[in-house]
Amino acid sequence: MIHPSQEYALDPKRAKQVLKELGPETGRKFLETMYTIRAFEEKAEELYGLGKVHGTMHLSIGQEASAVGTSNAVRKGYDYLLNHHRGHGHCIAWGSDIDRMMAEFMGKETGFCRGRGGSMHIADIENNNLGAQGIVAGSLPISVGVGLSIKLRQTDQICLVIFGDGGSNEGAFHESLNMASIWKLPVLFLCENNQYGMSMSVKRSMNIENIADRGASYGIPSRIYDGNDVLAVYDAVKWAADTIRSGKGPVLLEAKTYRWRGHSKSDRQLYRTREELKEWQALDPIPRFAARLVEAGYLKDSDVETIRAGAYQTIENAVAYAEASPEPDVATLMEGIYA
Amino acid sequence: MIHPSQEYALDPKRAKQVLKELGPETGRKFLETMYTIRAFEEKAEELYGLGKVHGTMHLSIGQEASAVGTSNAVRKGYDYLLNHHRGHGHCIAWGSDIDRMMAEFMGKETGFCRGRGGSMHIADIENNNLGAQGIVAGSLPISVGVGLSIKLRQTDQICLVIFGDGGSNEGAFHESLNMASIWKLPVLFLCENNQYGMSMSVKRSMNIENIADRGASYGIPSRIYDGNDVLAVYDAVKWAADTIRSGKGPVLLEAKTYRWRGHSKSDRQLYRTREELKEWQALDPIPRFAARLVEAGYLKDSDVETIRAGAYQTIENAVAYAEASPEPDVATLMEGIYA
Amino acid sequence: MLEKFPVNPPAPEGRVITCVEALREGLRQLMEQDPSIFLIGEDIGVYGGAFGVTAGLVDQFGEERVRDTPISEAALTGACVGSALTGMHPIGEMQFSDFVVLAMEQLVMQAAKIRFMFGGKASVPMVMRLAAGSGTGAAAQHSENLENWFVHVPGLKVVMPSNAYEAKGLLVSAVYDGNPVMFFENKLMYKTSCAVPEELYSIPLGKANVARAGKDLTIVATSIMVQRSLEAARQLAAEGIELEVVDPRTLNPLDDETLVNSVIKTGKLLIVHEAVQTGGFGGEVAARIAASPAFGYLEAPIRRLGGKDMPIPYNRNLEKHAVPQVEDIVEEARKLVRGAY
Amino acid sequence: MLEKFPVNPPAPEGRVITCVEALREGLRQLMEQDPSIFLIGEDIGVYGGAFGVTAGLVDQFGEERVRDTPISEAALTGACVGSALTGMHPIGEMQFSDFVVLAMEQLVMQAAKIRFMFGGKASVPMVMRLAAGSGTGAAAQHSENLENWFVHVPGLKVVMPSNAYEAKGLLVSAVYDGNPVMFFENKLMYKTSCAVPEELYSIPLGKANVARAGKDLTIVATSIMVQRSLEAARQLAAEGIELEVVDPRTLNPLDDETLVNSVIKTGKLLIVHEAVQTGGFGGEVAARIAASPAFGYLEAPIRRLGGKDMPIPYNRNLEKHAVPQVEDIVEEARKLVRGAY
Ligand SMILES: Cc1ncc(C[n+]2csc(CCOP(=O)(O)OP(=O)(O)O)c2C)c(N)n1
Ligand SMILES: Cc1ncc(C[n+]2csc(CCOP(=O)(O)OP(=O)(O)O)c2C)c(N)n1
Ligand SMILES: [Mg+2]
Ligand SMILES: [Mg+2]
Repeated sequence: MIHPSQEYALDPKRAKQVLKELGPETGRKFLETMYTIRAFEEKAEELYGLGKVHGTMHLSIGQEASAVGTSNAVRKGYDYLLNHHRGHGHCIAWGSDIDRMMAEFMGKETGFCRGRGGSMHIADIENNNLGAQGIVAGSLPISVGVGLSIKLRQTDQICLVIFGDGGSNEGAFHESLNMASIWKLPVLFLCENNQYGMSMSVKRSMNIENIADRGASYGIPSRIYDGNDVLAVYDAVKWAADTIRSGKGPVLLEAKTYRWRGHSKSDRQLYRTREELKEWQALDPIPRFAARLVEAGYLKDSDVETIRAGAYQTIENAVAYAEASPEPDVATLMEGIYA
Repeated sequence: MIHPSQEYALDPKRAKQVLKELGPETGRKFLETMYTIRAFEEKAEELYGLGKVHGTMHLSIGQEASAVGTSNAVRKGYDYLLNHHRGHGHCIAWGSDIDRMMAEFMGKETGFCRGRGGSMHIADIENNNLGAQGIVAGSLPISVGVGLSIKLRQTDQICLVIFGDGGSNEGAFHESLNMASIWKLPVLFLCENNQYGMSMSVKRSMNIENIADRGASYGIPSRIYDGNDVLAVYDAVKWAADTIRSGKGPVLLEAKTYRWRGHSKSDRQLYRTREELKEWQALDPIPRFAARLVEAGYLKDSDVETIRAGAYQTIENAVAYAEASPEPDVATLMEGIYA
Repeated sequence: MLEKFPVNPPAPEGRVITCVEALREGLRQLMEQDPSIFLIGEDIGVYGGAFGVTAGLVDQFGEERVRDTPISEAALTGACVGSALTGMHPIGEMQFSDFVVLAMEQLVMQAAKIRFMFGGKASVPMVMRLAAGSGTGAAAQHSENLENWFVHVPGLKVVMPSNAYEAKGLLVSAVYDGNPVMFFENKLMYKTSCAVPEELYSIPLGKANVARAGKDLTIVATSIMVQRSLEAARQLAAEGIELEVVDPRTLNPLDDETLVNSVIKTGKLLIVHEAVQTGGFGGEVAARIAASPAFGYLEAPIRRLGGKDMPIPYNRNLEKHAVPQVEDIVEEARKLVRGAY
Repeated sequence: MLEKFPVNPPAPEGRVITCVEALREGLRQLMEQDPSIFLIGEDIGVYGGAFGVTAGLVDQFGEERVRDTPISEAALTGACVGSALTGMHPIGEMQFSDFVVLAMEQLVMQAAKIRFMFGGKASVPMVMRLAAGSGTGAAAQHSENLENWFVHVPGLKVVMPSNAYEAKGLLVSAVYDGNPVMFFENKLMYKTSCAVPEELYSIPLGKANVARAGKDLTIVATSIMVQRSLEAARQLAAEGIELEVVDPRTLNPLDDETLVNSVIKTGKLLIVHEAVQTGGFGGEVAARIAASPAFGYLEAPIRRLGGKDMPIPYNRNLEKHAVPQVEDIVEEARKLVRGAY
């Protein structure tokens, strides 16, 4: 079997071209953001282990390329983002303030949601980051509304909506793609196929190989790509965004990727093998991209280390900010329910 | 444009063969049942106009071939039927007692549901007719359960579930076909595409031409056929039932057909043209099949008239039975809620 | 925005229209003055809606603003949530309120919670209109009264107009409330008429209406049951019994004060609604009164007259017996006033 | 079938297990003795369920009878409805009760109504287990208590066990009740322990349990709030206040008699549940008592202590304040007994 990441690999020539278009500054920024996501997730895990945060959390370690390549191929802050439960990475890639993310994660008043939302619900409304989601596929119907609003307001925005392979089995997927298609709404349906919905593999949860192939049921064009290669991600999302902006209606994308950690902290991961995990870890998007940047002469090895260290420092700073932030006052308990 | 009924017409040779396999007795029975359905629906309309029944009703005039060809290609009474709101025809074709159907329609105690269900909920549980449905696509998830029960009980039954083109846009369609497929359940998903979901044409409600093509999203084999030709229906459903019984999992069928009446009585039918209706009326399944029977030498013209008249008499008898039946006693109002 | 419209204006004597007409007029006028308002639902365009509320509006506003959807209740509700979240004022239609079972996720997990989950920084100013109730022979899956489910969901508001005048004024308030509002319209009420002002006006949410003053018994009734209770009151007046009929209009937020004051005055309370009694809104009213200062004034047990605890049957006669009719209200009110309990 | 099992047997002193263990044991034993019973839900197989209830069962019974589903709550519920309708006894799991918003159509329009709509001729003997409640930091979309929605749906039964002993016995009754049963399991209760008989036994549906006898005040509490109320009772006993704690066990059908008799005895009633107060089950209890013979014995207003009218916040401290804690019950009970209202 060809590994999915290889099967849908970006053509090397095209990869070079994309990298060239991005240029050294943006390339460097991509790498930095991927490291920042990795650092955020690792810190999240640590804080959870220390009992400093509670609840649940869904780490995107291994999927950083998807977040970074995606957000940067649309107009962050102008376009809309509807995020899902495994959403820290997309939030960071969107450029939402990391201090306030960390504060939210730690349930602080200075967090994006004043500590009311937590890991699963981080939103940055001012920047059109319309929030993460605790309901699998819950943002798909909303994306129809956002797309419709764009159409009625006649702007050239698009709505990017993220969901998982598991989410593609919810009825909401079907209704939303159909509705977006008949009205030619500017919605980019982005499926991060990380091979599992909690414990259920894609192989067990559906009888076809690719989620992207479901686009055909709605007359929606689709594309599959190596979700562990930030250039492939960027290239596909750029194509999708351009297609959408040209008025052709929605696009369905499928990133083939993998999550390294358990679904959430309670996961004993009995449903997959160590070998499988290792295979995918060998495709770690961060060193892959770092190597490319070095190869292209955009960075030296030492730059990579500087960038990495900087990212981890950013997260330390965010933790310091969050730790120093006040808890919400119980007197404000019932604020923010109604307008 | 080729008319759908032509585009998916049964190959003439095959038609002859199917007719031969059926033989004169069964052929005659098919025609009789189609007339009975037509007569039932016309009477239903009349009774409604007279105020003898209330509520709503959904007439299947024009779609009789689909009901008759379908039920007779499975093992009625042994297999299961999950019916939908436009379900009188299927109920009759299944062989459920017409007197008790009519009594139900008129809200009488002798009706299948003791007058509690009415037109939209006629069921004949003893004969595995698990009832019609007021919720569009509401029986699709149930069909997964029936299929699963068959599988767990290890019988060779199948579950036939009927729904409309409109129903195929509900999320339940997606979830149910996917689930039935991954577990290879013996479910025959039968879509009667009569071109409209209430006022919305298939052309407006989806961006692809055939509902059957949606089977590909689930790895489910599908077939499209002329739903106004009882032989085409029978042939397709037989194929589907055989496929399912051979253990290959579910099949999706799409009957191209048309409803002659409005969606329900409140419908002013502003969404379609007289011409379109006339085109389809020219494809009336009943005379088409009668002509075939005559051509095959199975019947004489006069036989056709006798059969027709007999069918209308059956319905008169059913009305007489229903009229003579008692109303439910108010003292029994709250019976039958809990086991 | 609401400041623009007169509040509770008097209804002109002569201008009697049906509830369907009042709602249609309200929708039309709202859309004429605000391009951010649009309608979305199944068969609301050329079909005019299953109950005719939107008839003709597509001719005036076009298919973009009077938008037919496929049969996809979750996505059509999502279309409201997402557009409301990004600057529009959608008004959705649930063709029969029963079908809201397919839209619960979007209403309860999204519309209701988005503002709170996101720290009070987002709004979802949408209205969902739902055609509710029995009496049309449509049986168990087309006759539900599910308002109390939504009363139980913080973040949503729940409105139930009781006649044409109320319907138009409450609709205007709902659209500009800034929150997701569930707007339950009774199907039998649609054809009832009363005097309705021609211009746009508002009836504030969260304010109950004393539809009839009386001294012997407070009836708290919702939707079509307000009309039935008023009829019962007319009949009982002939016996010298004076009922006070209070229409909460908004079930959540509920105007406790008006209800409590009425019970303090009359000393007796009967709650009437069409929804199944058990687990229904009547329980909320009873509980609030039983915990309030009115408790000490109660001269009799609090009684509820709700729908029977059963699905709605098809048969016409059974169907009538499944929900409160005028004669049931008369009987129950008479008993309560005469001290039978 | 239920005749086979002892009813309310005494719990052996030494055999203390958690609620998760009791449920798992009950499921295992039920499946061992009846091949028509099977389990279905998301991640209930090798994962063992989000809260570990089904851990290990797939090893014993295989993937056919401990069936993982894709993330498709409507279809998984339909899988229960359809199989129950045709001879099986499915036990579904809603991983978090919140997700039931996606299964309302199958539960409310199908499972609950099929028997009635079809003239009493069909049965849907299914159980849906739902993991409910807050306190785990999972925020607004993973902490709901929606039981009163289902109390409001004739045709469904609603069960809420309050500890491990109750959970096992009620589960057995639910499986063989012959009707669709909503079985709400509190997530914080999962880890609590008590003595549980090893063999299968049943606790009848529709019978309340006086969990503690007392004379000063009746507390009607559900689920985890029974445990909290008992703790409150222990604390108040030190002040000479004797609370009676009544656990309805089954919310619908409700054992009015036990509740009414308790209130007649104590003259005071406090209702405690975790669900949002407005529109919640407490209203039903209050209304039934206020309409019952106990009304005349009430010495104080009926009080409810429900969850605050808000979505559940993420922050640990805010979360705690959103629902009743032991100290809230103590304070409210004390006030009621001391005549503060
Ligand atoms: C409606 C709903 N069902 C189930 C869950 C529980 N749950 C949370 S995430 C998850 C798996 C989602 O899988 P996928 O969509 O592939 O996203 P991934 O976690 O792999 O990123 C499940 C089952 C949920 N949150 N919402
Ligand atoms: C969930 C749901 N939504 C809407 C309706 C109202 N309704 C009843 S039948 C119907 C059209 C169904 O169209 P289709 O599935 O094509 O069946 P047809 O009526 O054409 O036979 C609609 C919208 C309903 N009964 N249930
Ligand atoms: Mg996944
Ligand atoms: Mg149709």
